[in-house]
Amino acid sequence: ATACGSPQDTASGGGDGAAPVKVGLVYSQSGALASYGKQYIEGFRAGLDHATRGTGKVGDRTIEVTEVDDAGDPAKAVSAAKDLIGKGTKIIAGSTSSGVALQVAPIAAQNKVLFISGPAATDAVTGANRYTFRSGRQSYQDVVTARSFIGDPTGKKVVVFAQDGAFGDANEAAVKAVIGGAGATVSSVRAPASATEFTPFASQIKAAKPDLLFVAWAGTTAPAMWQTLDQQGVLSSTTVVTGLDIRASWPTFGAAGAKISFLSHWFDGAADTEAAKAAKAKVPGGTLDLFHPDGFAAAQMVVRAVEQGGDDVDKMIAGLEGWSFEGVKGTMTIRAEDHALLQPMFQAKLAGSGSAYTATAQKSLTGDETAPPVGQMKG
Amino acid sequence: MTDSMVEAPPAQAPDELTPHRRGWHGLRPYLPLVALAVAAVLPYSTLELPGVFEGPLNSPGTLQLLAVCLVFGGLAAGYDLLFGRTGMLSFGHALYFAAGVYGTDILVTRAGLPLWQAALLTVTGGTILAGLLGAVALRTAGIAFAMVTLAFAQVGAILVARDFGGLTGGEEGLPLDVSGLPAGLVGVANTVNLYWLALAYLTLVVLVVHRVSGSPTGRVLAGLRDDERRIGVLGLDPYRFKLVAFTLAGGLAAGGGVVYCLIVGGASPHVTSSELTLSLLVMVVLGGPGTRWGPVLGGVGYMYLDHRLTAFGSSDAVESLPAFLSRPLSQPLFVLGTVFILAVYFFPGGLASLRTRLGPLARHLPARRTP
Amino acid sequence: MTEPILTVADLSVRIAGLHILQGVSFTVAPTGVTVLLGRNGVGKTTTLRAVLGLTPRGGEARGTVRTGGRELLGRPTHRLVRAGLGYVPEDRDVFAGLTVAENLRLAERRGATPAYDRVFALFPELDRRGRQRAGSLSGGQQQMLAIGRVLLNDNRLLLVDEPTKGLAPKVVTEVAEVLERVAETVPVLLVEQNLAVVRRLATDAVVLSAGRVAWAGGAGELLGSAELTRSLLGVGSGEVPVSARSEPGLRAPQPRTEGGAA
Amino acid sequence: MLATRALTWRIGEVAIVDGVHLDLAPGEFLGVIGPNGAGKTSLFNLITGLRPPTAGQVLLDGEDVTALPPHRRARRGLGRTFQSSSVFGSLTVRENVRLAVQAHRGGSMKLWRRAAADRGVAAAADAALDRVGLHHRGAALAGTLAHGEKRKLEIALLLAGEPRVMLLDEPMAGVSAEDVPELVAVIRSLTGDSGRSVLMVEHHMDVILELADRIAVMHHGALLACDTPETVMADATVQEAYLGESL
Amino acid sequence: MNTIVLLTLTGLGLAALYFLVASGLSLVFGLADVLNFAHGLFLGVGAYGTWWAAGNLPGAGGEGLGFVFAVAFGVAAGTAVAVLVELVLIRPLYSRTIEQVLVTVGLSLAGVALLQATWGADARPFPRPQWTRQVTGILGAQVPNGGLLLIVAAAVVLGALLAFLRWTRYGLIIRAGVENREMVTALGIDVRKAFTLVFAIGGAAAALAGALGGVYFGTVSPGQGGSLLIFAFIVVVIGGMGSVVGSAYAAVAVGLLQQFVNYYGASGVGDLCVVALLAVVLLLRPQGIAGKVAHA
Ligand SMILES: Nc1ncnc2c1ncn2[C@@H]1O[C@H](COP(=O)(O)OP(=O)(O)OP(=O)(O)O)[C@@H](O)[C@H]1O
Ligand SMILES: Nc1ncnc2c1ncn2[C@@H]1O[C@H](COP(=O)(O)OP(=O)(O)OP(=O)(O)O)[C@@H](O)[C@H]1O
Ligand SMILES: [Mg+2]
Ligand SMILES: [Mg+2]
Repeated sequence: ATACGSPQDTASGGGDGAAPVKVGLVYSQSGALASYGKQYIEGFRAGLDHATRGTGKVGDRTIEVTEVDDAGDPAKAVSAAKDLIGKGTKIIAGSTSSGVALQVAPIAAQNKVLFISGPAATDAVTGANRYTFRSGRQSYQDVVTARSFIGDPTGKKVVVFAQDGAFGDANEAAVKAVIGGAGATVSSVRAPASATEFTPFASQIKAAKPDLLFVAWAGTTAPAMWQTLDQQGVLSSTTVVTGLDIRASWPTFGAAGAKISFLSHWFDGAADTEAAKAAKAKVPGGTLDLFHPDGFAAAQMVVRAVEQGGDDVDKMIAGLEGWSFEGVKGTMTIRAEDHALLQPMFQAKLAGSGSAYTATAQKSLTGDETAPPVGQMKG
Repeated sequence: MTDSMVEAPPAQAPDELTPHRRGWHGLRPYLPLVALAVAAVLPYSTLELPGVFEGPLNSPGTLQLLAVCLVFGGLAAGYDLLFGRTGMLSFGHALYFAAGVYGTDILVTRAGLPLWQAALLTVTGGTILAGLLGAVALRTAGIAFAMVTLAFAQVGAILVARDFGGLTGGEEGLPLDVSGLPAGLVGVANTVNLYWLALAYLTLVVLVVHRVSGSPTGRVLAGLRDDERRIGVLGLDPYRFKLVAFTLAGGLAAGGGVVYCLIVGGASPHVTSSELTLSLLVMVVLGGPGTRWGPVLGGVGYMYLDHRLTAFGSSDAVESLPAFLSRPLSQPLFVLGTVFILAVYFFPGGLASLRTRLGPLARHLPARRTP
Repeated sequence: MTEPILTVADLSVRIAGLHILQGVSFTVAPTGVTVLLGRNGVGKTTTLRAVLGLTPRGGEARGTVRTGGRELLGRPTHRLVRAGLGYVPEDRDVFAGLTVAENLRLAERRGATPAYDRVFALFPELDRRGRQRAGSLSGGQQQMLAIGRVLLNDNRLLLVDEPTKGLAPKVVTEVAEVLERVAETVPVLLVEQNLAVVRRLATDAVVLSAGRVAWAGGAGELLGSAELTRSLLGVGSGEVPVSARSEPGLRAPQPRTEGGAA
Repeated sequence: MLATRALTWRIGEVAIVDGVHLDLAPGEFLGVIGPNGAGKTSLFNLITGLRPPTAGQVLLDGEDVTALPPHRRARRGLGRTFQSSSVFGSLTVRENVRLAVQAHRGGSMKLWRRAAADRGVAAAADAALDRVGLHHRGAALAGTLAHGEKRKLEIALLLAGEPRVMLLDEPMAGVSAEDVPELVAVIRSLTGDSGRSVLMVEHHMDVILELADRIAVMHHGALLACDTPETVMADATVQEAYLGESL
Repeated sequence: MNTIVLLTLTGLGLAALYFLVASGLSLVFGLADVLNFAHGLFLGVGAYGTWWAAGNLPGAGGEGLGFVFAVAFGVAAGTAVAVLVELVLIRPLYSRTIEQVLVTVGLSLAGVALLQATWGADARPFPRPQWTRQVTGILGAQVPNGGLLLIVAAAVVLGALLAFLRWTRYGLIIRAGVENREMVTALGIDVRKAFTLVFAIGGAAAALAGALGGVYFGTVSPGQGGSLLIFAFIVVVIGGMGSVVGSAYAAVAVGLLQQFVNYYGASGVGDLCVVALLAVVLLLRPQGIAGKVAHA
């Protein structure tokens, strides 16, 4: 190797028409969200296979995927993104956690590369900038799905039970906008994410006598929380809605599971699309889970971007904006204005005991029904 | 007393306080300058170090990694002013670093201040914060002091997580709004400037810590580490000196936060975690507390491992091992934890003690064979 | 001549690269008090601690230390002590956080009846202060505790490092008496700076200088010879520089009055 | 110069120091004797401010300093040694003394000056080390000194601070016989010039007798007597309670 | 009224959990002077041990005697790991406090990562008797049985630890050994054995806490131990290091404070109150509520 160069050097994307297209995937291989990351990457591989019809090529250009572990730490993700961009990568995807997605998005914009956020559910990714897209759902879509459980919200009393912080804030705000905006009175009970004892909150909820309880809780304390809500009689006194998490978590609902109405981003069997069949065939174990569709859609979007844009990011963006495609969940549409990904959502019920639980779809909502309000592109 | 016995023992004493020896050691004072010069021109090298870095030395990814490492080298050196030099075990040092990170981010992103104002305000604010909290915490000592500082840091973490007024972004963090930043600090192509910034920060901290511990005040701090009561009886106010050290270290940490915020391009609650404080301690101990270069080495080495182990874990070499080996080895934290443990046994006294430990060994080995 | 209870041969100790003991050899007679003398820093304490296996981390002790044909060097300290080696450390080393009673209780050995009456008869103070934390004892009281602790058990050999340091003259006398009585049954290896005490107790003497043995022999011989005491101990034989008590009448240094005392 | 007025320290019901009235004239050498546990060290702790008294006052040059923290008293010229040596173990012997000199010369915060550059401090420190005969150990870490050497270092630290009132707590304990005369000479030289006063606790009677102008006797926390050495030594109670029979 | 009863009893349940975690920590911290950040690992081993035994060990299970057997296995596993850690890692480092911190921090990182590598990052449902999921009506409040179980267990552990400290010499030996190990050996005592024993007891207490924590949470996950640890540390420090009784008081104070503030105050203020309590206690009494008076 030569020993001297300029400090501003960054490799340029291959100008050569047959050079491989570099795609960087920055997601959690280790850390707390490792299992989300695992589903994502399995979905991505299946999706790439599906979208390139098994060739791994777009035209005669191979898609060269580099995977980097961010361990859930935005700082590591930013380092990885810079490294990838420095090596001429024009497409970055991944971001298992919202924190990572929010910090990588500006990097993409600053360097004019395409960023397709993954399972990160934060609404803030939508419309973050014109280089940023998302392949998964956002919190708002969850909440719209939740609304579908109470019919006409006018005059109803809705309580949001959420953890402190941005995730809880977003959910509370969305419920206020979506269900409160439709005529319900919305109040909230908030708890620190670190809470281990939920009786005080259960008592507060019970005292509020809601018609609908919307629970937004993520993390390992969720089972204790559900058990407390059940024990204090909250689950049997009102309609309780929450998002259905990955399969591994189903048994932890225990007896409470049957008393909850789930809104679902995805579970195996939620819809029987062509893409779902293809994904099922490729995914190790043959069972799809919550975040397989996100990876699958990301691959579909990558292929679309390369087909439409080659090495030109602006063309990639133009190719993606307004594009509708058949994903695992069904018809998905990238809204041109703010890059929201309109997609079907599901209502589900959980049944079973021991370690064998099954989810069944009660109803599915189309992408238009769950569309978030159109936002301004921020950057 | 024979003269053979009055040789100085391998000193754990601050090396600044003992005069340098002659011989080629006469060159030693200049070595840091040489190192600094090398580090400064490093981004001009296209050297590839396969396995060590992902790309050539001048690639943005490598420079970014190095910049993060340098900031933590400086942070550890600043923390050592407290821990290694003064003997104060603070478990809340991450708070001032986090104050630097979030302060800059919020002032730039939310308040729209120009960077230099935000940086100035943040460092001043961080220093004042350290001064105030130090004034309270220093009413205790020992483990109680460690726990009070930890408690303060915990409050910081809770406040950040609570996301009051949407100021901090809670667990999602707050990306830095770069629109008002100087163009030279934005974009992957300018990573080298961030690298130089980090290098400047590290140099500044090392210089400050070095000067301070070689100063009359530094001598008092070293005395405090051994016997506080005695310092009082000698006519010096222990509280005042400890507070000065605490405030200074807090200010340095806040400065590190400013730089880190620019390098990473945002703030995330990782920087408020108690793990970060613990890892500062780990860095200093790994490097060698109370030595000039130990904490820097420790900080740089720790961060390097922390970032690179994720790549190691997913490398082919690891994946090809049998499952009972590859599974744990693909967990970066497993490798990192194991490295600490091994380091304690193989480098007692820290990396910086390697020289002093190997020196006598080399001298004794031939001597022992002769009789 | 009877077999010595302890034979130290060619003992050398290195700590942190310093050669502190450089081949020390001497024996301790099976009866009486063998006293180890020498200036500050010559290695008296280091010798005692090496015998007990307490050379600090990073230090190494070589040579032989034998009792009844058994090598002691390298055996764990607690075994040696259980086998009857009692130690009164130089810095007293009482457990500051424990009460006096707890300190004593700790010194009890399994399978032996502790001789509390012997200890309390000597130091009634320890009985009275049973519930006080040892750290808050006065310096002299701590010294009493440190001595009392070994006397709780029957030992085969006592290693005693400056037991009278910091004790009031009256107590010095008492401790000397106790050691004298103890030495009737148990041999003692004593480090002591108080020559009056040495004079009273010592049967044999070993003088260290800079990590080596400068002189060894009968205590009477050493203390009786002006030349020896002057050259080895730096004091004239007739002179007792530091005694438990000086009769004011004998060598009353005239108190200076010119200093402005009232 | 130094005076205590009804100085008392109680722990619970027990008076450790019990209403002590003490006057130390400029240039005076006052020996303090008393059985172990009489409260001598505690008295020192009260005078230097390491412990707050439960009652009474400490006067320095006629001013009440009872409420001042130790370092403020030290700055007014009060210095002491400790019974169990407390030196800065991880600093070299020379640094120990330099620190003491520096503390004496003004402890204002100097963060940026090079400490080693201050020749005045170095010279004063070396002089103090010379005086106690520790010069050759200057480079050793204080923590590794033999016991007797630490005692000497204690005194060097005190000398370095050039206090006007010196409190010595058993300076001779553990010092080898050979070195005693030397150290006695050092201590004597402390008062000889410039009207400094010394308060010294010591169990070596001949040392006390040689040095002290007056001797104070403590017993059970109270001051039994404070008089010329002859009178004190002749006192039957002192004979009985403190000195015991001659060896 | 029944809200108060409910909050009190569930608060006590939380306190019991804190105490179970803190007791071992306090013992090891207070006696052996080891700031044991690996305590969370022992907790995890206890929890996973129980979980594994219930699923794989013949005779063990989630109900009745089988459950007792599974917990016993978990506790044994935790104890074994603690002893191993002491023998191999901690023993060479006594009197080097900071290095010990480093090793235990390293151990907590590596250990948790190892658990995760072996059993995955996701929470697993924890085997537990049916009755622990139910509630008992007490004065009109629906009190979860899991919490009551914790209270009983905590009381038993408290009693056992006190008996150990009072009626055996080990407490004494270890307290002395922390001050000056050398001198304890010079009294003829093998101090190393005593330290190993303390670790074993600390590990057993932690493992029990892990197993019962599993019952309480209904799941087991690798990071569970670590998240409880911070409150356990606070409890230990408020209670006064090394005082088991102090830890018990402190646990009750922290548990009830958190519970009531979380109900009557704003969310998250409970945690802030606990931290504030810690700071206030330490500033007023740096040795903790039951701690001994600071050294002279
Ligand atoms: N841990 C150590 N590290 C370095 N040097 C040491 C250590 N321990 C002792 N020494 C040195 O060894 C020498 C002998 O010390 P030792 O304590 O044995 O002397 P001593 O004869 O007992 O003196 P004293 O009469 O003052 O008690 C001293 O010079 C001392 O500085
Ligand atoms: N914190 C405390 N609690 C209880 N008693 C204490 C405390 N501190 C000191 N004492 C007692 O106070 C008395 C005086 O102790 P002090 O150290 O002042 O004695 P001293 O005269 O210096 O004795 P020595 O000559 O032995 O050094 C002793 O009996 C001691 O046990
Ligand atoms: Mg000695
Ligand atoms: Mg005293």
